[in-house]
Amino acid sequence: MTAAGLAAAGSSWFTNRLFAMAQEGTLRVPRGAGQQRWVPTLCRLCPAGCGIRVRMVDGLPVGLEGDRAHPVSAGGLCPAGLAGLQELVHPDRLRTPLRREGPRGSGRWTPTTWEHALESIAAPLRQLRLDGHPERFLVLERGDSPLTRFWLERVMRAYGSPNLVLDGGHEPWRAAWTYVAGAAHPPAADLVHSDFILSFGHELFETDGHPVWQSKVWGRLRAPDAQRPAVLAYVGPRVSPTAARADLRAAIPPGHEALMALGLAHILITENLIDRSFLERWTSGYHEPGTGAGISWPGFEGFIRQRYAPEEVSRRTGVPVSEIFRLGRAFGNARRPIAIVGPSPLHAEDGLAVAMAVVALNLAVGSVGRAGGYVTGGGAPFALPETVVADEVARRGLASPRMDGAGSATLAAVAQSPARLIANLADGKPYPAAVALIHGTNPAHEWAGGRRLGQALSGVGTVVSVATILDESTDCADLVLPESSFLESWGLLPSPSLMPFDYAGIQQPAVEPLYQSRCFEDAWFALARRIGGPPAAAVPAGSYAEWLPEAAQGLLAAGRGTLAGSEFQGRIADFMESRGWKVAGPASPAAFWEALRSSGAWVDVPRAERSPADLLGPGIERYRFWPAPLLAEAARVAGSPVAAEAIYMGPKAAALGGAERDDDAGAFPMHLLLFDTNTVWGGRTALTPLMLEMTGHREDIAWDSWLEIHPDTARRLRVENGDRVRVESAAGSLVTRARLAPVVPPDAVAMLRGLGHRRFGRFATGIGAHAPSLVPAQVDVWTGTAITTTRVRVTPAKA
Amino acid sequence: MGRGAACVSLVVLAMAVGATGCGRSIAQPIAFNHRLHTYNNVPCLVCHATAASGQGAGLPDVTVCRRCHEDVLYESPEKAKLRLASESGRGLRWVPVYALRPYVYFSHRRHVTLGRVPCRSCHGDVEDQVAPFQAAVSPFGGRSGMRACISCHDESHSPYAGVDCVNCHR
Amino acid sequence: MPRWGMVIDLDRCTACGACVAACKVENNVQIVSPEESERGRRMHWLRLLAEAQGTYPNARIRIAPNLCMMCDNPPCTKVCPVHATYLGADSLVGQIYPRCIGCRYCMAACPYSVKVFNWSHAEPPAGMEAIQNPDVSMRPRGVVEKCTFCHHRLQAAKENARAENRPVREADYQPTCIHCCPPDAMTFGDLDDPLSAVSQLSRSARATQALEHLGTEPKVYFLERRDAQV
Amino acid sequence: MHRFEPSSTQDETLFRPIERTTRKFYLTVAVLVAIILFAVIMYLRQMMLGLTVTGMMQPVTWGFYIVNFVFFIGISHAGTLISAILRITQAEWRRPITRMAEVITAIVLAIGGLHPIIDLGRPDRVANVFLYGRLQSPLLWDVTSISAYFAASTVYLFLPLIPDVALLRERGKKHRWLYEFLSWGWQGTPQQWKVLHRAINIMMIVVVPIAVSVHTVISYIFAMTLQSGWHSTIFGPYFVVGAIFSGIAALFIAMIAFRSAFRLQAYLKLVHFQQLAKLMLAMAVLWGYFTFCEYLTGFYGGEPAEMKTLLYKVSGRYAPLFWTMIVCNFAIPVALLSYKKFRTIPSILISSFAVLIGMWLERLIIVVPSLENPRMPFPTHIYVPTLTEISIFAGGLALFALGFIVFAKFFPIVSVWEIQEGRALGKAETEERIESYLPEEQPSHA
Repeated sequence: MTAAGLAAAGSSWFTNRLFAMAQEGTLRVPRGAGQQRWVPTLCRLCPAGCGIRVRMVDGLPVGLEGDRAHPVSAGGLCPAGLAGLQELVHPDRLRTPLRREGPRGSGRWTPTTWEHALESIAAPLRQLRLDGHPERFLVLERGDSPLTRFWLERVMRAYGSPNLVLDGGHEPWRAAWTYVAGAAHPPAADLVHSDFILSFGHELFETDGHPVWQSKVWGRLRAPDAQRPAVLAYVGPRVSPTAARADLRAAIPPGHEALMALGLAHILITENLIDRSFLERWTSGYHEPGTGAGISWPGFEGFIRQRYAPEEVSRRTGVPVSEIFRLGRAFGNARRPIAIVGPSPLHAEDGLAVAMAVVALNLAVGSVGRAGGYVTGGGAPFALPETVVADEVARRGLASPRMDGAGSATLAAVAQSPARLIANLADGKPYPAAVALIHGTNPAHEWAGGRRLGQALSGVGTVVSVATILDESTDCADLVLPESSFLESWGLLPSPSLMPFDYAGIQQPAVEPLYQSRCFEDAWFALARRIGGPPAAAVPAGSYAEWLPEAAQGLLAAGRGTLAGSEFQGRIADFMESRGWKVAGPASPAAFWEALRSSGAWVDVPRAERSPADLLGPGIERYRFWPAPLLAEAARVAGSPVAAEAIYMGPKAAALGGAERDDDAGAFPMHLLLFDTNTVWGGRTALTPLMLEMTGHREDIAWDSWLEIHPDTARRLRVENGDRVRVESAAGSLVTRARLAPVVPPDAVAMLRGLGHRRFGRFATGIGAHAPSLVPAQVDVWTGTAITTTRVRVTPAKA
Repeated sequence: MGRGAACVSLVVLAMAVGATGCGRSIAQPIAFNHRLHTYNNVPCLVCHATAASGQGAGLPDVTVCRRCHEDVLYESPEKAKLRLASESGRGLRWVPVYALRPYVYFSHRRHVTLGRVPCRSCHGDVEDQVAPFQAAVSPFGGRSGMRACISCHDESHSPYAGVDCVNCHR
Repeated sequence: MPRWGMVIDLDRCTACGACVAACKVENNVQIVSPEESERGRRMHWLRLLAEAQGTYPNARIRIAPNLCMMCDNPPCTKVCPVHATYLGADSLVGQIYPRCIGCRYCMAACPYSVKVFNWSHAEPPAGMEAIQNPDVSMRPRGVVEKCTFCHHRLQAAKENARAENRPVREADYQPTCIHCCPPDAMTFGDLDDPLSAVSQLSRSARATQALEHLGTEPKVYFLERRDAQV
Repeated sequence: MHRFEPSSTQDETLFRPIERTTRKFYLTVAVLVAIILFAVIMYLRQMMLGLTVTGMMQPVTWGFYIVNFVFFIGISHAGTLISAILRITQAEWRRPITRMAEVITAIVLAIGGLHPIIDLGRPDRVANVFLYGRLQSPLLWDVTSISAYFAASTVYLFLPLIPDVALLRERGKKHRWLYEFLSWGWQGTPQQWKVLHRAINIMMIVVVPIAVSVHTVISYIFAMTLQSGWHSTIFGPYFVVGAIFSGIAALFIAMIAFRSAFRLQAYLKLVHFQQLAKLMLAMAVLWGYFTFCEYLTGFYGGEPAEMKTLLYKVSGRYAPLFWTMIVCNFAIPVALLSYKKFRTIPSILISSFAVLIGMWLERLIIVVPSLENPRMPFPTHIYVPTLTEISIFAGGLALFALGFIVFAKFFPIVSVWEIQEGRALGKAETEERIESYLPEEQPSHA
């Protein structure tokens, strides 16, 4: 009988295991009555801030979709946004503040309390002010949210440090417009009214600008019932998803964007497709030569006619003359053409020259200050407290130069230059930092040469990182403060300045914070209060959430715009306003706030006529083809008067008189192009299983990075699709998967940026290869921007 | 021979038990008496509040009980438990007894409100029950789930009560 | 009874992959381990299929979403031995997971390769059980699954429509891929309603069906790209 | 017909292996059992972990299991069909062969029938096939015809066994109770002989259409889909021919094996082999013809998807396997068996092995490449079987061998009474028959 017992036990165990199949696939989450509600809020994974609705069932967030009522994203959402919930519940999110154990970078932490953590930051900061060195407080911030930036600037001003360094800007573009038009901000591209979009490496549909809005616009421009569907042309070396979608394409070698832009300008001029009246009335330096700052320049037209004949451009880019003509004519003949430029050319060598050339191209067709051209960027009229007056200590601190060298003697027009930060920190120039706070960005992973962040910060007394999850940069910190997920936080997001109209979206928590995390603003307020003195006085008494309604009153006070509703309501409102009526909105502040919360956004579409004057800075009447300040800068940087042409050709090319660049094709024969996908976003969103699985969903590559190689090149290298290849550059080397595809020129390879995390949660760590470590830390002399291009050698990796 | 048979039967029995994890008994927080409530004309929807509007019928929170039981005269051990539950703030942790397969889409609203199906026809004589359930039960008094659904759907002449699989399988 | 169908405008589609992500999230589609996905066990109810023609610099890449075509004459339902996949009353092809025996005949028979099989144990990633969609069951190991046009949404729509006793309207019911599409490249609705957007688009000159020569009568149409008028 | 008494004292060689057990026997059995146990363990593992332990993936959702299913069922045609044909045509040389042929069928059919279940993702739900089966599905046709074939062929194996069992009972050396039971009270009365012969005659007619149907519907599993390389009209006969082809090869190997193991040279003479070899040669040519038709039509039509798969087979990744198949299935048998003087036992053995390999490859080349070339631009992966699949295949083969050996341990592998009947009556009968073919002798006019 015992035998029988054993048999029984064994078999029942087996049957249990076997029938476990039938038990599988059941959720072990208790489900209630299935009561559901929707919370309208914003996705904050990228600066765009699309409107989303979180679906709450029985108090659990179980779904997330685009918010149809949002004035910009209108229901659209990118893959990363759709994975938002997975970020919320990521198992490795920080639960409490952490204090470092052992040496920096050891990755050993002990939990601590907020009070203790904040105090251990505030103490040295108080001391700094007592010592009269407030400028030694450095804050490195991505600065996605203008209101967050406002509070950072305000407190920093009160505290007395100029060192609020913002990451993730496109300095050359901003600088170019500052020089040409004297404007503080770059204008917005009014794509929706354009009928010909010429993109210089601008990944409209991936990660550049506001991809979802751009896709929405594209959808409208190519509506099935559109009489003349707008045309998209793409200039760039790689057949990116945007390029694959483009109707016209000019495949140029890397770094020849400026050349191609000016080559197209040549077609416009010779074919007389320029906007003559605009050039006459609104620009200077087109026909007539001139001098300024001791430098003389030719007329723009003469300059182009002389140097950028199609044959010449064709010879250097390899694009057939006929193609150049086709593209130039199509661009010039369009009713409202616009040329836009993306980050990748701007962050290459001579990024400023590219920006200048593209601006000039737009000026040539007069697509400035008019519908379908460049127009004033959007924002939102929030009610903000008046600026604080800096006390004596603060004033002295603010007077000192910035650590990244921006706005200093050189680079007068440059506002931010994070690329210089690491180098400057390392050799304590212009002065050492004492306290550093990093938030919203992961330089140790994302920047070229970022892996040297650790030793650069070694001299800094206290390093604080505010993050949702431990990453490479938190490894360099002494303290880590847990930031709430965007689905747990409050916020107000104005229209990013790249949008051609004003709107504001409201971000409200879908769930209470799951852990002891706080939204960054609250952490910042708490820190300011702990420091005491002027910083404490600069922040509101309550929490960030309590302050937001005040800010929102500005929208009501502005007396314009409407609350986002259904598209139908929107139309009614537009119609009535166009007839001088005002749709009665909520009158009382409280009511307005409630209405804003339920509708999710406020929007104001301008109806006033655009004018080129809109974009001109104070005291400037004309767009300058040859901005004297820039020429002066160029001269100062070069240390000797340079040829004016340099601002369109780049200093090096200008010095060579427009000849080929002498690329050292010896040791490293291949150009390396880095690209992003809307699933990885440079590494920021590559922490959820869904995004990692979708890394290369079009290429059938998951959980891995890849290197795109032209099939012919691959054949020469004896590399099969999917093989591991070793990529070596002057800066470093890595091994990744080869993808054979006819999407890159034979002498270039393209690699996905963003993977290869050394620490980023259990899913992402160790997945893929780290592309930025191939790129040496180089800085553009004119704009202080990081240069992310380099040359590499590719060889099959023997596994 | 006989022993062999015994062994076999034992094994089979063990397999059966192992396969169907039946026989686990359930302890409810309170010895709830359905009949008492229904006889005092407390309609089902008072406690199972979402039966008319939601997917699940919902189980009453202690606050629901207190609505009436604050001023009920007589004392009882169960009422003491109730008070304890509300005071400790733990509330009542009812154990659901009607376990639907996770791949079944069942909406009470559909049946109760739209289909006007009386609770009885699925839940049987729950309202006459004096003691809480001791074990998990399936609706229709234990008849195998789908066949019971189908038979009812077949009988009903409502155009909505189709037998298209995906109406209930999800 | 409406005949639900879809039109995908490849002229608008930017291949951003939002539909792919939305589908996986909405339908609790299993995210398999890196090793499994290396072995080709990745599970998508909707995925983008890319076809590259020509060579650099003139390579043309046609990227189109691939999902269950909801054929009116489905090759998969014919071969199912146990009535686990069938053409339902809503003229949608249903898949009944508790019935499926996992013979994968329907997968072999589907010319669009849209059916996916649960090769291994289905578990949400660590800590992500709570955010699974309660309206869609988790499929157990060993069964075939596929796009359902978010049928659970149709169920909800029907319920609400009946509560207001009116027929289901197009606006009530939309699969999630349609909803989240940034360029509005996907249109959904009743193909039998001559006035509906889908039926009109499906009759447009650019409209094609995948493998239409097979006579499977898909209810998903594609509008091919327009050439630039320059 | 006049009386005939099979005697239990003649033909000792046929009874010896049953009554005397050698060491070799136990050794072989042990090895085979080990292989089978390993396969069983691997299958239990698969049950617990799911089909992830196989090499199958999207879109190659069928692999070794289905290939072997088709292969084994194919072999099963050896038997019953062949012996039935030989009986019907009253080929006298059939007598020592039929038994083996029928055994093969019964065993391999059982093994083949298991494979679809092994292939299931949810073996625990196999009952659904019977509870909710859809007769519209080719899989159900298979279930039906295979079970019918299994029933028929077991009966057809058992009927001619009865008199031999009776002989064993008379010898009464071993397992008396077993033979008592199985001989069903056979006394060899004329009445019983009459019934037996009638039963056999009925069965041999019945079995043929069933056998043909089995492989036809198996081919329909593929032919009924729209997949390139599968959607073909001649698949039915093509599969049947292939099945008989591989069946004969298997039969040859069995014959040769037992001939040497049981020293049956006296019973299985070269002539038997040569007769059967002619049949195999015919099948080789027929198979070649069908293959030619199949691929030529596909190639000539040039439908893109069809073409993709076809080129993938003949010149792509599967080219080596494809051409090996052609050599094994056509070149080798035709070359070796065409000339009488080449039709020796070694060459027959070689070509039989070649054919078995070739036919297995054919099944593989039919199933996998079509799935690796879906019609949509679907990212394809290469199917590589895992240890689980391979070991289960090995287990299947081992089970086949084991079944055969065990059978031979209990029953004469050559039908004793039929041999003796041949001796006693065959000659006379045949003379009679031949007489009946010829014209009456005319009295000559002197």
